Amino acid sequence: MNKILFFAQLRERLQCDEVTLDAAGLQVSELRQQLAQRNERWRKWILEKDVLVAVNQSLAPAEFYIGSGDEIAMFPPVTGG
Amino acid sequence: MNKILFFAQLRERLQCDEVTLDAAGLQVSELRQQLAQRNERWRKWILEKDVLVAVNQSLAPAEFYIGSGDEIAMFPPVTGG
Amino acid sequence: MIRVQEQDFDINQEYQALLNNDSSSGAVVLFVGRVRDLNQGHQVSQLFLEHYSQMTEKYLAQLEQQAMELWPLENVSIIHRVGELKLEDKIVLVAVSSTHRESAFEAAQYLIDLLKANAPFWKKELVDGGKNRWVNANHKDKIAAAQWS
Amino acid sequence: MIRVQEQDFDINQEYQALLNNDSSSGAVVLFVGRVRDLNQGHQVSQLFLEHYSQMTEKYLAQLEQQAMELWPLENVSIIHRVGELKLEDKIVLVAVSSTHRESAFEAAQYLIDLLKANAPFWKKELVDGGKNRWVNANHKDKIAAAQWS
Repeated sequence: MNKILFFAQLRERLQCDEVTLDAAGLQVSELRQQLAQRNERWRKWILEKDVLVAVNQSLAPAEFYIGSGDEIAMFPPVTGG
Repeated sequence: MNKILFFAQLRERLQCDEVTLDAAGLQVSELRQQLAQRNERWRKWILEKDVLVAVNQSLAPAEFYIGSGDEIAMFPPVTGG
Repeated sequence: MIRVQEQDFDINQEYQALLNNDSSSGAVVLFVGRVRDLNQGHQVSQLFLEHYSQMTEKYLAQLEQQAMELWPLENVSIIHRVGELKLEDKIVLVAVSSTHRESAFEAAQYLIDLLKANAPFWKKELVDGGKNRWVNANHKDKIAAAQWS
Repeated sequence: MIRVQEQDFDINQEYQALLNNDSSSGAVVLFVGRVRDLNQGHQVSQLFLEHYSQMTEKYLAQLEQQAMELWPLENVSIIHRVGELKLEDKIVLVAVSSTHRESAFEAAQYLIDLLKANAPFWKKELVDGGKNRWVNANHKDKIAAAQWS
């Protein structure tokens, strides 16, 4: 199974801190597609907006394959510093 | 009359902190020529070495005309910071 | 040295820690980012900094490592605050020591440029006397980071 | 703010003074130059800093003015020490505050590059266990200053 964490405005818009599901074997882009099917709100915020994805705390490209147990995080462009 | 101040290794080599003479109407380069005539030591350190000249506390080029009462300073390239 | 913390930091203490027993650094560059009153056209009165805690320290440690490989540095410190911040509060410190100033300046700019583009922090501002607003990522910051790659 | 002085300075105090009542500076860059152990191939144990006192503050004030005209800065501080300095002592502080970091970094580099090339300070080192040696002007420093003109 995989934990998927959401941050900042993405977390607020989805009204969700995290979900747990089995994403092993999916590419990052496929996981986004799958989450987008939940409803219109998810489609808009997960798929249409600029979303960064980290796998095991490192930024991962769309074609990256998720492994069993990997920690996934999705978030908007960062604004620290 | 004009005060001419010497600094750092130039002051040490000339064994002189300052001299007073009338340099009004001379160009900076002419004043150097004149001081160089004092003796071999002065010729070497005032003329042959890299010497910067300030007139009234601002760096002045070789062709700058010295005025009556101007404060002149001569020193080696600076090494602060 | 990497720290992500709620409390403020003391610049003198961080300067001392950076240079502890170091006689060979002739140059130290410190960058401090602060909460300022006007941002993206809004009057800011307060800031909340969210972060992805498992990732921030990991990313900043990698960044420090990269800078040490790219320039001949003696030492690097990065401190980033999270949580509630007031106007004029310090947000971030990037401190670099090196024998010569060129590498210290370049590395400090590299570190803050990459931090702003990639480290998982998000700013939520209290603006215009009551509204909450997530800060938009700045296109200029993406360009600044891209110039290093 | 310009100061030429024998005593040490406190970085926190200078940070506070630079930013007194300033809510619009989002970026502060501080450069500190220190006495380091190895210089131009010699082992340094002490430093004496001579200056042309009537000219140093005048030149540094002009330099500060120039930087304020070239970049949108909020404030600038330059402190340079003179007299006897020990290994690891701070020699110079250049501090710049600005709304954005690009101008703060550029102006700080400009100020230290021009100071090193033009401000009438001279370093005499105590080296290799007893000899006195005037530091040679550095060709690299001339190039660094020339790039701004």
